[in-house]
Amino acid sequence: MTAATLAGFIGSALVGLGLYGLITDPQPIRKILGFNLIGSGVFLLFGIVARKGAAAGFAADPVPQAMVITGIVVAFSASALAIALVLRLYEVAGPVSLRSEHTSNKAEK
Amino acid sequence: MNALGLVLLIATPATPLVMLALCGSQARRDFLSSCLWIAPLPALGAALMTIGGQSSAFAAPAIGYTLFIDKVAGVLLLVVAILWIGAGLAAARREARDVRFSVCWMLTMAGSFGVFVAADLLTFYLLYALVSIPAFGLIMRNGDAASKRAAGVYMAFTILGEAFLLAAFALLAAGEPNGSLQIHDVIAALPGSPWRDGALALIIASFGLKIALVPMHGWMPLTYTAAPLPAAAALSGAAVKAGVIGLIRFLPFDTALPDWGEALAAVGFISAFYGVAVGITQHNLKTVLAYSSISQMGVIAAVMGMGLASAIPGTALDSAVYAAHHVLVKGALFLSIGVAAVASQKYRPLVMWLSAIMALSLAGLPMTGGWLAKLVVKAPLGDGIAGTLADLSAAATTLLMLHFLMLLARMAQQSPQTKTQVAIDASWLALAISSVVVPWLLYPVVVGGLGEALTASAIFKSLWPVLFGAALAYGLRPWDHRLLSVPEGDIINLMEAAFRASLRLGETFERLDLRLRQWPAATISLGIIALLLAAAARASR
Amino acid sequence: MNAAPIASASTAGGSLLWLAIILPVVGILASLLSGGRHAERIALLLMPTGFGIAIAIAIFLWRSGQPLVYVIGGFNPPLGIALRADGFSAVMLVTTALIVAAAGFYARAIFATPPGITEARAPLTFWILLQAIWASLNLVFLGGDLFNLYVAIELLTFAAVPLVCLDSRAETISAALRYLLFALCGSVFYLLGVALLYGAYGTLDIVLLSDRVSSEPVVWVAAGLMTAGLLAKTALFPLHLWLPPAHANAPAACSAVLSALVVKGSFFLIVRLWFGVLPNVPHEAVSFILAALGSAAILFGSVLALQQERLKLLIAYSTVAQIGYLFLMFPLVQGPNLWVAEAWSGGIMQTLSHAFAKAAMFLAAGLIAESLGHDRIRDLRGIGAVMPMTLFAFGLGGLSLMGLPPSGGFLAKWLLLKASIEAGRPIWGAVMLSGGLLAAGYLYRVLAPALSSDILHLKAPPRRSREAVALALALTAIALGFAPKAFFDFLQIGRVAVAGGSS
Amino acid sequence: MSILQILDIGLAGLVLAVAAWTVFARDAFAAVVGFVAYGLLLSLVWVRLFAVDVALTEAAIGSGVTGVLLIGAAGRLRKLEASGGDDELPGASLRLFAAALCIFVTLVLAGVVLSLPDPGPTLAPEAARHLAETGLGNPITAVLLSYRSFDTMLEKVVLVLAVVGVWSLAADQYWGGAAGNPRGAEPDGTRALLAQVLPPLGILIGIHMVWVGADEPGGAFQGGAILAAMWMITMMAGLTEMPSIRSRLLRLVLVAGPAVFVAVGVAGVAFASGVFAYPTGFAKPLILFIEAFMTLSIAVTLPVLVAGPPKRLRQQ
Repeated sequence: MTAATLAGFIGSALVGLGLYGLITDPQPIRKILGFNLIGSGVFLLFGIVARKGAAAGFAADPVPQAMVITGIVVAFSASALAIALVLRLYEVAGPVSLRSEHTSNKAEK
Repeated sequence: MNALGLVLLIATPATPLVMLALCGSQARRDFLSSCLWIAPLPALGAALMTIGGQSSAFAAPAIGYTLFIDKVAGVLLLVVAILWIGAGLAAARREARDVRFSVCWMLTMAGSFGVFVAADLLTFYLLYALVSIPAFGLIMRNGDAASKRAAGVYMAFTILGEAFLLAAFALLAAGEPNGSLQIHDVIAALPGSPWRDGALALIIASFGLKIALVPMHGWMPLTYTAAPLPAAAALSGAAVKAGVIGLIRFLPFDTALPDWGEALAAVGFISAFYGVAVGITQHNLKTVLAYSSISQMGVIAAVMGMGLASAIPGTALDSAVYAAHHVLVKGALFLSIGVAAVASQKYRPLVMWLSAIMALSLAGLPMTGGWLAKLVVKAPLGDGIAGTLADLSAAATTLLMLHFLMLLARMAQQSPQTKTQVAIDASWLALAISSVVVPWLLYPVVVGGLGEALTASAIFKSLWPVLFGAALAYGLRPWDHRLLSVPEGDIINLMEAAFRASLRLGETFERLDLRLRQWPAATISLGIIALLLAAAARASR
Repeated sequence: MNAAPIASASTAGGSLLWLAIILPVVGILASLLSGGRHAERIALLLMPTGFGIAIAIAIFLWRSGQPLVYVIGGFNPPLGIALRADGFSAVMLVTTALIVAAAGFYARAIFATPPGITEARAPLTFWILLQAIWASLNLVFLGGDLFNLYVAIELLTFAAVPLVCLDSRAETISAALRYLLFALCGSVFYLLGVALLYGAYGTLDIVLLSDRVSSEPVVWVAAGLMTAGLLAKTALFPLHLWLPPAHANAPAACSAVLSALVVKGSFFLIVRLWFGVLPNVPHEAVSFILAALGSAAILFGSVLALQQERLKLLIAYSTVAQIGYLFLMFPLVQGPNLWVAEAWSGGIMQTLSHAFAKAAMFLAAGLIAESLGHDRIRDLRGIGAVMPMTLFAFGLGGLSLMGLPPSGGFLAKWLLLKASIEAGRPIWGAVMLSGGLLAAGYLYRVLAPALSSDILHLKAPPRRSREAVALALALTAIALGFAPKAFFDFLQIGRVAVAGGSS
Repeated sequence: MSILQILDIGLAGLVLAVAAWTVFARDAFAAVVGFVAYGLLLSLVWVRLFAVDVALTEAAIGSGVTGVLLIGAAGRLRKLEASGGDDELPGASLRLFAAALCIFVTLVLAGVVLSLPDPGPTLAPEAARHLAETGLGNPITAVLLSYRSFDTMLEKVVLVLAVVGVWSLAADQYWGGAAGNPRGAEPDGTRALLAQVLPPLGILIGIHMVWVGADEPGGAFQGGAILAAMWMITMMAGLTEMPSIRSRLLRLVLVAGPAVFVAVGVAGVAFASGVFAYPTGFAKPLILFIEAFMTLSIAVTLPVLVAGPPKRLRQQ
């Protein structure tokens, strides 16, 4: 089993794990963790794609690697925005989870 | 085709719209009320030219809107335009103070003229929507609970009819191999179309709804009862004819379709008798006239059905002439109610006599316009069972009209003595007189000489249904107050109840929605949809 | 199969494509840097320019009849990135420019920096993010590379989310958070598919991919993931959890842009995916699922719109329903059949007319809410008499939603209905018709009382210019109903013939 | 089975175990700590994939800066959580169903990933062929700043939007203020010492990373992240503080990266073959020029995002 194949397994498993966390974890911050786990799993898949594309003297295809770097920065920005929202929500409304619908359909201004 | 004809053709539906646009600003509100009776003039002109032998067509290929006018449309357009002028004069004084009313009036009028001259499916659909939907504002005019209810019911039926019609048109268009949307082309292709039956069913359903064939008739009594008199006159006389021209245009009369034709005729006759049966239990004059409209429209449907069943030539024109008679008479009769209510002692006999002539004209009393109309549809109806049923329906109509006249007389006697309102008087008088005269002017031009119809035996033949109906009315007099009291709109009450019950479904949906919008449910759905789509991509090979 | 020649070199007018993206990007940076009132000025200054660029792109496209292409940096795909514009992109560019400008003009009254303050939070955020939505949508419509498009949808999400909670109420922040998290789920699914496609074919360029892909497991999985991810961002039923609270509670100008445009961005990419990247992969069953979900959306969204007691929630649920219509085009746009062009035009027409109509309705609802201090439907009796222009705009928008003529909504429905019959799948046509009936129902709930003669008192009358903006958008939705044949020819430019059933 | 393979499998097991910890841990704070460890382990996996640039980025941003962000948030949330909340897990059957779904997704993905061709299609030869034009030695930097520079520029705009989005969550009265603790609020000996020793070193490393990034692993992202970390350390120690969000300088630095990028890109129309193209022979210096500004922007953007919206009015 090559490192790339193994990374493929890890990547797939991370997506599954992250998805589970995203679905079941009631706290928003844990959902953000779940999202990051899925994200890193996806990046790993890019990684093995890059590794399988080793050619022309490069140990890995540089294009997917560059995409991962871009992706990591985007994922960080997303986490930062999400965290800021969570913290602001706690400030304004106290502890809340996304599980319960925060506003009912009939809520009036 | 000449330039004048073309201009008049375009102006027919466009004038009300252009005038409305010109009246956009508040300052010209007064002008708007006079527009109500000025706007129909181009339509009148176009109709007269067409009846005089001139037919016109217009196409704006860039946006795909096309118009044309032929004799069939001309006949109807002529009387419809006269009615809009008369009703417009009647409305101009009182109702037109309300801007919303005037706007709706003008829009309905534009649509009412437009459906007669639309040449392609999309133009027809647009103008049909125009004659149907803004009428909501006319019915709502009084603003009380009854008119709100009536307007709501009307809207529900109208929108349903629009949906049926859109489906029908899509089927028609799909059945035309060359992609033409001209009514002429799609109807020529209809008998051979794979979607023929679906298209015919939907055409009959949507236009049948408009002319209130049983069991889609419930909205009509509600609507006419709730609307102000001029509006009721315009709607019952003119707007309803959108359904008639629809059936005329979209039924393929050149091909014999016995099944469809006989089915339509059956529904027509059922409506004709049902309208009378329920009508004689009513005590509101407007409601009685509404049920009479259901009955009359049923007769027209029967005529078209018989024509369709055996591809009788001339059915379209015959039905148009029959319908044309109903336009003016029904419109004028609605206005009679208002006139009789305020007529002074001096005028009351005039009002009653004219109303009686018009009412019995509907029943086909010899030498009236209705008699001519019934002569015209003799050909499609034939002498068989349909002919007999038609005669019986004339008798039934006599019964209903006598009921109406009795109620009218009673109301006129009971009403307090006030001065007459001149505006109503004049427009009503003009309308009433034209309802008597116009058929006589129209008949020789459109149909031809009267010849054998004027023999004594022929006249007697048309007289017996009226006599029979009168005898029936006399016989039924003792039961006048013991007849079942049917609520106006009869089965509409059941429909409303069913509709309200169906609204409870919404709460179920709401609960389900709340569940689906829980976070875990939504994310699981996301995963499942992804897998499902992948599986579907696999299965699509 | 692939009728359109593969263009990988920049064409005449190609430079307009990058300009359409860079211009608002420059606006974003300049607005943040100069801050305060300058942000508003910069945004309002750039909007006409951007509109001009969009029109210029359309003109070039119309003249050449071929998609416009621009290769960035001179590196041809697959190594580099290309921008491409076809008929669909061009009309979306113009629509976006118009609606963004309308929302901006409308919002000047609310998001003006108050006098005496050099800079305020909500205005600065609004003006920057409005430009950001514009930039990212332009990129979505023009991007020719799937990873570049990933960046585009992320930009779009980042621009849209904070707009939801500009007023800092707990419910809007909660709505924004849901929106962000769910949209992020969607993007990560999309990115997963992108990784798989690159692994299988070594390129992410749409045109190159369309030549290389074949129907095999990796494509099925990638397509499933990407489509689902984009559906999450489009809020197609049952993935609509975030839409009603977000769209109903955001400031009206933001709701208008979100409902009219932002959800269309991801929808556009689903169309790109199936008709641009995967035209040679049969997808009847996929189309069936999409159309079935769309039908469920129409039914659910409409019935729930009927249940709402607040006007803006009603409009938001109506968006859920109207999104459903967009997906009815999928089963009809396959194979070399005659009706394909009709269904394609119908689908695009629905996208455009809903954008204009919905934007108009949200802006009108915003005016009503501002003038009354609430948007409870049962207390709107008589609003027609006091705010006739606003209600007229709302009603015209509703006319288009119901699919009544003359309106873009009618034309869209007509084309799709006809195509559904010709394709022998009248079921989708029936769904459309019943959706129209339900739409009439929920709009009647608003319009009938609004038109009643009750007396209503306004807290403050609306500003004429803002009413005019809503009306102009509504009139555009109506004007689409008069679209000439040439317009539909234009929509076909660059459409790729799609494999699939000939039934 | 070689030692390396055993190590690989061990590493894989560890990564998955720590990932599972972050999902299943009872306490959110513990989960977040687990996530930071997970990020570091993941960078080892990246090294094993011969993706050193990615490994550096993952360590610096994916684990490092994200870790600081999450730990800070989890800490604050823990303080607030005492007041209660409805954080109950969904029902067991739903969790079971979710687990089954996730396992299925994993299996499908694994199956598909294994079916990918090996050696797979690649753009490496293409990238190598054009490398000379750019004058760079590191192909990843070439992809990021030349072949697909458009993506990178837009991603910088994503960062700017994230800043705007985070700031937009400020309370209105603090607009114009600053985030974080004021200077000297928390005097702490060890931290202060660390904050004085580390930064000069870190700045050197950061700049070096950008400089060598042209030819070797490293680049603006990694260098910028290290510089950001240095600034954050000095802030935590109370030696420096967040400037006001209205500071012209702060904003200038925030937009400098993307602005210079756009400017050079658009200049390509006049001086090179097109937008985002570099004039022949000037590619490398221009790329380094852009990277310098990008590094600066990243070094400031990351701490600004970590610090969150302004929460106090800055004392002038």
